[in-house]
This record gives sequence, structure tokens and C-alpha cells, in this order.
Amino acid sequence: MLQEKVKGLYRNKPGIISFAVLAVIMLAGILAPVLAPNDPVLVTLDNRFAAPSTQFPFGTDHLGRCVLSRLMYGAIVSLGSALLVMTITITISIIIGTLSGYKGGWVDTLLMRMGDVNLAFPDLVLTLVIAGMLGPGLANIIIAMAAVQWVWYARIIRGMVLSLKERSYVLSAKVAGTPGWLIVVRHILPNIIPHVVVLVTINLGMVVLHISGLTFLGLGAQPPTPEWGAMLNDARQYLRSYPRLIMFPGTMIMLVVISFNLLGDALRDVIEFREG
Amino acid sequence: MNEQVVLDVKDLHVSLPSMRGVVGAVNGISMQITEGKVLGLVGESGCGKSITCLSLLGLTKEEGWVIAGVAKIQGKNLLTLGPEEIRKIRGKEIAIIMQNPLTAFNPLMTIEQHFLETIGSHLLLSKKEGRNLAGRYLEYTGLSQPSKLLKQYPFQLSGGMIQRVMIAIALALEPKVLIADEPTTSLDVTVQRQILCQLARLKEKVRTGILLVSHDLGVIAQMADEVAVMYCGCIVERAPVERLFNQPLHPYTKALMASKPKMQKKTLQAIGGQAPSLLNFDGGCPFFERCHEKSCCCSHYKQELVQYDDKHWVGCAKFAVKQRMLYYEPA
Amino acid sequence: MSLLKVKQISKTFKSKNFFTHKGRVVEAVKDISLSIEEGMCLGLVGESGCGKSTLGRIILGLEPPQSGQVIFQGKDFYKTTRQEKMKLRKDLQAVFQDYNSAINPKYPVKMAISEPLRNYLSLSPSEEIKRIGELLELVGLNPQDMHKYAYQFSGGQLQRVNIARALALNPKLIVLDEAVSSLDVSVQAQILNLLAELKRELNLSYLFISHDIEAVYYLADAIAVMYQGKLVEIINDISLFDQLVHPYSNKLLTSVLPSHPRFRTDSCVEFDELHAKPGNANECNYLDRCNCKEQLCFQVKPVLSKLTEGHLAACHKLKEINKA
Amino acid sequence: MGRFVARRIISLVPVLLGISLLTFVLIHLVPVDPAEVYLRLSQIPPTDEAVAVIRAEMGLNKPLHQQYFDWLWKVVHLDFGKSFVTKKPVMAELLYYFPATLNLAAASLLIVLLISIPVGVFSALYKDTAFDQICRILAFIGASMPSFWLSFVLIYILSLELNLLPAFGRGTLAHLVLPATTLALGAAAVYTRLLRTSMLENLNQNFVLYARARGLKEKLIVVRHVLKNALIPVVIAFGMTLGHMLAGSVIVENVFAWPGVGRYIVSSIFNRDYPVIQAYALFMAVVFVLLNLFADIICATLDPRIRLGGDK
Repeated sequence: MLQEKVKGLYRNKPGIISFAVLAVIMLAGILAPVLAPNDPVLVTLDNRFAAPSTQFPFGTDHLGRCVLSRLMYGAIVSLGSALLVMTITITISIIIGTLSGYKGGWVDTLLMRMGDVNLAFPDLVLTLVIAGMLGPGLANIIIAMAAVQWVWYARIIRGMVLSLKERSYVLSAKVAGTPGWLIVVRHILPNIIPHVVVLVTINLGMVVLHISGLTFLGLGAQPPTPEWGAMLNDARQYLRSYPRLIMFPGTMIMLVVISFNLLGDALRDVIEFREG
Repeated sequence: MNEQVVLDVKDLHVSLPSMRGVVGAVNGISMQITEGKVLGLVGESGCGKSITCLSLLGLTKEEGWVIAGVAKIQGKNLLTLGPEEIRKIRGKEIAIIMQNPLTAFNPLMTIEQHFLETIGSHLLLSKKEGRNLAGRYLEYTGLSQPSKLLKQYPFQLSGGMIQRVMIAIALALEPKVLIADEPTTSLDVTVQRQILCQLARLKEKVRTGILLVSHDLGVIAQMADEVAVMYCGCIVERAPVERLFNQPLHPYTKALMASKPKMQKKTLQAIGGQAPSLLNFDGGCPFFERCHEKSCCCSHYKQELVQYDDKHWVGCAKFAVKQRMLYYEPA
Repeated sequence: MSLLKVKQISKTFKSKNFFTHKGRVVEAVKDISLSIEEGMCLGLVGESGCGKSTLGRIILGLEPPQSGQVIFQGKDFYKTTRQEKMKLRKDLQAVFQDYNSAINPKYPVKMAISEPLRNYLSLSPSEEIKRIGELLELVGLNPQDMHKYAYQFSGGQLQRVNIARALALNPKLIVLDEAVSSLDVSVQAQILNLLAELKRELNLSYLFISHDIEAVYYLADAIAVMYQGKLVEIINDISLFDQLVHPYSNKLLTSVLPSHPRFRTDSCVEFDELHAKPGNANECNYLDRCNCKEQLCFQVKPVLSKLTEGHLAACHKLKEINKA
Repeated sequence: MGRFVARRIISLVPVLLGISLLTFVLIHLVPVDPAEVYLRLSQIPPTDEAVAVIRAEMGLNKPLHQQYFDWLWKVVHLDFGKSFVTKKPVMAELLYYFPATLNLAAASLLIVLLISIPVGVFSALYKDTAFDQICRILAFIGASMPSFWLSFVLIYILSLELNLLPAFGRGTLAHLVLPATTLALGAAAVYTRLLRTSMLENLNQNFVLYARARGLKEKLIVVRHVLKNALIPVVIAFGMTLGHMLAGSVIVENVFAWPGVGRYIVSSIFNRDYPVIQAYALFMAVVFVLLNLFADIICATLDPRIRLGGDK
């Protein structure tokens, strides 16, 4: 069964390609200290707006910093913080969502009421406001995003748990005398996690977009940290004369978001095949 | 005897593509539906009953599906008609009652809207005339207060009521043929009986020929005049209803009858194993694997119906061979 | 002493309408008492939505009742200690209707069967495999099938696996919740035969919940008829089937379709149907469908009362018949 | 219908209370003392005495629940306090900037509708044709495009290179085109996909098969049976989208120098103008909730199950 799924994924071309793209970007970010041609934050005012050359493959920005190096270091900032947001979010929401769906009780009531309030705000507004209250900074953005998003995921997971709870195999396990925690571990979580993985993959793209958007507004990573949104913000003044400065980080963000979406779709096709 | 055949199906084949090859869902079935009579089509799930119904209405036109054969209604071959011609026949000449009445109605529309759009698609009637027609047929099906009912939405009605509405819609245009595809399967037993009785009464009124599809021999025994037993996309036996129940010939028919609990404690004669896959159907006897009465010549037998006597047809090698040898054995 | 005794169980659900947020109380099971003897099969019949599955779940310990007791092997299931409950559970197993979702698709079927074994017995891996093999053979499957996954089985085979799981701990009572309802006739017969055979060989008791009276008649020794959350009639000897007297039981019986065209009846039963409308608390809940109602039926709710030994019914008319 | 609306409005009360509680709690998340921020913004040295005075003035010394009720009482009277920076009432400021944002969001919504409904319907009806494939790819890219980047691309091509449209500021209708398009494209992509999926789902419904079996004309089936049902989830989502557009305009407004709430809030965040941030959160939530209410009412007129309270 698992083998079939791996095979299915292997046959899914967009999935493979997008996975490869993400892997390359991620690797470039991790290995940036070794691979990057230049120091991403080294200001050389003599070299402002240098055209691409062997020393600066993508040229330099308004402070003479190497664009390629900044893109590479930026990968780890953008992708890494998105992954961190998701990890925090999902950990909290799996625990609370499962508890709330399986056990019910006050956890459930609290979660549902929090969800009502949370859903009354457009996501971005709440993130913006929390980040605004905490003050600019990448860490604050990460906290704000996780704080806003977990409720939504927890509610989705709760829904899945509720429907799984009524499946005959869960009832049969109960009748067979399996204790509650074991039912959750053995029958509920394994059936939820694949769907959560799909959800997370697709939404990772959105998280990358939001983080770079907030950084673009100046609320996220602070200069001189290389981050794609920040690079766009730096480049906006020079749009007329040096449009390439906009092209590089923008393309990177879009590439990452598209890849996450494609990968998520591919995973969904593979995982939800035969499960309906 | 002046029995008029209203729908004549000859050698209907439906095959559809799947991931692993071509599935022969219906493999050459022939049947005649007579005016005012009920032809019962009985078989287990997956034997191709529903696909047969849908292909007669031209509703199986999906990519890769191959439909062959002849289905004549009033001299026209249903299977070769263009989309607009077949549309005019659907609902007007051939109406259908479906298995899950609750999901068959658009939840956003009232019963009246369903009625009027059906009538309006085939007849030039004013709204008022349409409404009267609808009310009349709702009354025929045993529903009281039709005018109130017409204003209601499908979700406000119970399963039995909505199935009656479906029957009323089907019969309001006085079709030549009514296809009833498992009309009572999703209903409670008490309601099932009522619906069947009602259908039998209405049949007398409208003089329509009915193709009654069911997996339940009880429904067939109650309703049918003639029965066709279907297995793996083939008709394996065809006979008048009394005849079939008195003297089933095909091993599958016999087994099917023996496996149904009948208010007695006697051990049931279950059929071992399960129906074979219809993938790349080769035309041999589909019941071969599960048959208790098979013999050496069966494996070469090409599935086809042979005439056992006047009105009794059977698709089993045993009888085909006997007939050819002019050997007759009283059952 | 009876194996299982159910005493005056009631359960209501508060359903919340998704769109209107209007709460509604549904009385799924009302004041039900019944008992099952060892080696006996009680058939529970009724229309969909009459609460028979809820009753089954209450008996299985999956759904605590609001009031009443479930006494299994002399112990109140919902009142005993955790350990005691575990012990009781060992003798109380179930087979459900939807065979498709009864085995977790993620694991091979041996996992499903080993689940009860591991919870109660500490078998060595080889003993466990042996036992699973035996169980599969017992239900007519090949022991090699234990390595297959649910999707590799047909419906009938899956239901056999479910029965094997239910048998794993040598239980005393198995609740069969519509266990043969979604199977084809020919396969249904296989499973019914298997169940009858197992019952004889292993001296099992069943609570056979079904809407199919013919199947119930085949398997059950006693029959209980349920309508809108209440038992309307119980008869302890199913051979006295034709003595069922409650108007609803009669309606069910006359609704059974003929087994042969010569038994065809054209008597058209007039249109009526279960309508879940809130009835008057005092009237008989079968009132709107009953064709022999009288004044008393509007005022007093009939209770289940004894007609003859082993035969109870809840109807005013019958008491009069009995008195006379 | 009236009862439905009334019920729906009553059910909003706890949500609104929750919103107010959350926005109130937000200000206590602030790692620094608002009084200090106030003083710094007023260019007064934050000495201990000055801070104490301001704290007393702001009521920060009272117990928390007291502060909440005081604040709630004022909020109910539409008094959100005064901006730390301009010293003007926050409500007046928000109302001053809001029309521009609303203007932008409404224009984008119009663009979204004009694109997504026809494209969604036709790509579902002509599934897997070249048209459908192209639309799906475009929708995919559209949904993945960062709006701030898209805006630069549009500005560069349409404004700087071709000189067709003004890039910054608000004024004529031409000024509206670029920001509205930027804001709309992402949502249009999402809606096209949503409507397409919803159409396809409904095309497979049993009632469509039954409608065909009754001999209805295909056009009638598509409009009355498929599209009408397919629109319900779309309408529900539209209520949310308009809200998201009001929020999402933050970035677009900043790029295009559009004088709306979005630009105002970002500058307030940098100024740590807490009363404004708090009022913004509350204001947006209320607008969002009302928009959803509106969408629900539209759905109820479309769907009798909601209106009449049917099961399932």
C-alpha cells in the first residue's frame, strides 16, 4: 500500500519537479555559507547597482551587496520561518484538535468559541495587529502568525477526528477493549496526518507569501537581514532604473509558492486516492 | 392476445474503460417490454442493471464508453439518436424512477418547479394546466393535499412521499415505458409495500410498460409479469414469473432463490464465492466458477440464451446441449 | 440468570440544527427493558431511525444512557470499576453494518484481529499468528489472508474478518448491528449460515439488529419489535411469530414481500409513514398510523405488558382481548 | 426569512463580545508601557512622575476587568480614544480613511466577479479542453503571485514603460485600475477554481442525472440545477473575500500610495499608536462579521434549507 503511494508520487511529474525545486532552494539556503559567492550584508558603496558579472552573478543592489548571496541567505530566512510557523501551528493544533474532537468537554467548547472569534477577523488583520502590538521583528511575526492560524487548523482536525470517531473500526477497537489513547495513536492520528500534511504543504505557500508581505511592509525581518520581502522593499525605489532588482526576489517567492501548491496538489492526489 | 411491444432491446452491449482494461458491463442482453406489463430485471449489485437502464436513456455517453445493439421504441433506435431527439424521448416516452429519491431532487426547487419544468420540456401547457396535471397525478399516487405539497421543498418530505412524487412526475406525461430502478430499496419495508401496490395500480391506469429493476426477489414476485435474471452483464434466464418461481432452470436462478431467507428456519443454500470481475469479459459462462452443476463442456460454452420451451429461455450449457441433442428431460 | 439484562434504558440526543442553531431533543430510546439468555439470539426489528442501533450501542458500552441499567453477567456495565468493565467487555463483542470502514485501511487485517487479543491476552507472536489463522479458518477464510489489506477483500469476506475479530476473545454475546444488511443476497446467505453455525458450535448469544424481518426470522430465537424508540412487542419464542398482535408488528408482517408470485396480495396498504413529529406526551406514539385506535389511546400511553408467558405488547386493545 | 435574520443577528452577540475581549487583551500584549509610548510620541521625557500621571489618566492603574468595562462602555458609544500621534479621535480618523479602502475593495470585487464567474462556469462545462487547461494554469499562477510583486510588475509595464495609467495616488478612475486589478487577480484565481470545482461537483449530482432523465434541455439544467447550486459555497466565500480584500489592501495601498485604512494602520504600527491599532482590529472585525451576515442572508434567499431550517 505504501509502496503504491510512493510509486504514485513518483509518477506525478509536477509533484516531483516542485519537490526538486523546493529541495534545491532549501539546500541553497542551508549551504549558503559555503556556496554563496559573497557576504550578503557586506556594503560596498563603490559597487552600487553593478550589472551581473562573474563576481556578482546577479549583480548588486543599492548598497552594493551581492544579490545572489542575499537570495541564497534569504531562502533560509523565508522558508525557515515559514516552516517554523507551520511546525508551531500544527503541533498545537494536532494536540488541541484531537483532544477536542475525541474527548469533547470544556476543551471542545473553548476551542469552538475561540474559533468563532478568530474567524470573525480576516486572518491578515489579526496577524497585522498582533505583530503591530508586539512591534516589528521576524520573531514577532512568527508568533503572530502561529497565534492566528492554529485555531483554524485545530478546528479542521477536530472535524476529521469527529468523523473518524464514528467509523466502524474505531467503534470496533473500543469494543475490543483498546484504551482511548491507543485508539487515537493507532487509528485516528495515522488517518489524519496524511490529510494534515497535504493541508500544510498547500498552506506553506500562503505562509511564505504572508511573511514576505509583512517583511515587505517593514514589520518582519529587520535590515540588513537578507529576506526576499525586504529585498523587494529595498528595490522598490529603483523600479524605473533597475527593474531586475525587483525581478529576482519576486520570482523566488512566486516559485516557492507555486512549488508548494503543486506539491500539495500532488500529495493530495496520491494520498486521497482510494480513500475518497 | 394483443400484446404490443413498446420497447424492444436486442443485443445491448455496454463496455467502459477502466485503469486495467475494458470492462464489459453489459454483454449482449435482449428483452421486450410490453404495454401494460412489468418486466422484472433481477440481479445482484454490480451485474449491470443500472447501466442497462441508463444506457436505454442515453445517459451513459461518457468518454470511452462503447454502446452497441438496438433498442427500438416506436421504430426509432434509441442508441443512435442525436442528443436533441433522445432528449425529447426521455421523460416523455421513457420515464424513470430512481433509487435515491431524496438526492434526485434539486434541493433549491419546490416540487411544483420540478413538475413544471418536466412538463414544460415536452408539452406546450400553461402553468395552470401544468399545475392541474401535477395535482391530479399526485392524487393518483395517494398523496393528499397536492396543492400544499407542490409548494414544499424536497427536504421537507419523507422518503416515501418523495418517491411517490417521483412516480407522479414519471407518469404525468403518460410514457410508453417506465424504468423503475430499485424504486424501493432505500425505503422502509412498510413503505416499500405501499409504493409497490401504488405503482401496480397506476400501471393499470396509464397502460405503461414497466422495466422493474431490483435485487430483491420479493419485489419481483410481487410485481413482475415476466422476469429476466441478470448475472455479470448477461441475462441468464427469462421466463414468465410463475414459471420462473415454479421451475427455475439456470443454476444461478436456483441458487439465488435458495439463498433468500423465506420466513423459515431451514439452512439457506448460499452461493459460494463471488461474482467474477467483468474485466475483459471473454463471453464464456460467467457463473462457471460458482456453479454446482457444471460439467466438462461448460468451459467451452459461449454464453447465450436458448429457448427451453414456449416462453422460457435459459443461458446454460446444460440446456443448450440437451436441446441440440433433441433430448428433453422433465425437470 | 440472564446473560444480559437491560433495565428501563432511556437516551435522548440534543441535535443542533446546523443552519438555524435551533436545538432539538430527539428521544432515541425510551424506557426499554429486555433480556438475552445464554445461547439465545434476540432479533430486534424496526424501521430506520427507530433507535435500534442506538440501543445496540448503549448495550455495547459505547453510548452511556441517560437513565437505566445495562446488566451484563450480573454486573451493571456503566456502574462498575474500570477493570471490571474491561473484563465485561471481553465477553461482549460486535459486528457492524459498514464492513468497508470496519477495518482500518492502514493496516493488514491481522492487526484488526490481533487488537482484542493483545488487549486481553499476552500471547507470544507465534501463538498470536496461530490464533489469527484459526479464527480466519473458523469463519471460512484462508489463514494466509491475514496479511492482506481491507481493500483486497470483497464485502462478504470483510464481514467474515469482522466476525473473526468479534470471536477472537471467545465472547458470550455478539451485537450484530445490521451486520448482513448491505450485502448481496447470495453473500448475505453465506454470512447468515456462518452466524447460525457459530452460534450452535460456540454457544454464542446474539443481539441481531435488523430491518429485514426474514433475516431475523432465520437467525433469531426471540423477537423484539421497536417503534420510535419504544419496544412495542416482544415474543420469546419466534415460532409463535404469527401470534404477534401489536398493530405495528402486524403492519411489518404484512409488508413482507411474497416469496412466490402465488402469494401475491394486491391489498394496497394505505399511505402512512413514520413522521418524527413531537407527539403529545400522553398519547400512544403509534397513534397517527394505527387503524384500530380508540379514545383511550389519545389519553394514556400504553405500556409493555404481559399477554401470555413470554409475550409482551404495548397496546390498549390487546389487554382487552386478553381479559376477554 | 425575518426570523432567520433575527436569529442570525442574535447569534452575533457572543461573537462580538469575544471580539471586544480579544482586542482589549491585545493591548496588554504590548511589551512596553503604553503610557511611556504616549509620552515619547508627545515628545515629553518619560520621567517616573510623568508616566504615573499618564497611567492614571489612561486608567491603567484600575483592575483589569474595570478597565475592560470602562473601555467597552466607551466603545459601545463609538469612542475609541484619541490617537497618540495626532491627538484626534480614532473613530473620526478611521472613518476618514475608510471610504478610500472601501472604494478599492468594491472595485476589486467587481473585477473578481467579472472574471471568475464566466471563466469558472465555462471551464467546468468544457472540462479538460484547451480553454480549461489554460485557465487552470493561469488560476494556479494567479493564486501564487505575491500581490506586492505583481503590483510592481504592473506598474513597471503599464505605468513606467507604456505610460498608460497613473501608478500612485487616488483621484480619477484611472488611478483605481492598477491597485484594484492587483488586489483582484489573486482572489479571482481562487474564485475561478472554487466555482469550477463546485460546478463539477454539482454536475455529478444525482439530481442532474435525474433532470437529464426527465428530458430537460441542457441549458436549463446548467443554469437552474448546476449553477444555482454551485453558487452557494461561492456566495458564502464571497462574504469572507470582501473582508480579506479590505485587509489585503494593506499591502496594495502601501505600494500604490492609496490613502486608505491600510496605509494608515501601517504608519500607526510604526508609531506604536496603540489606540489606532486596537480600534482598527475591532473595526475590521465588525465589518467582516457584517459582511458575512450579509452573505448568509443572500444564501438563505437562495437555499430554502437554510431559510426553512431543514435537516442536513
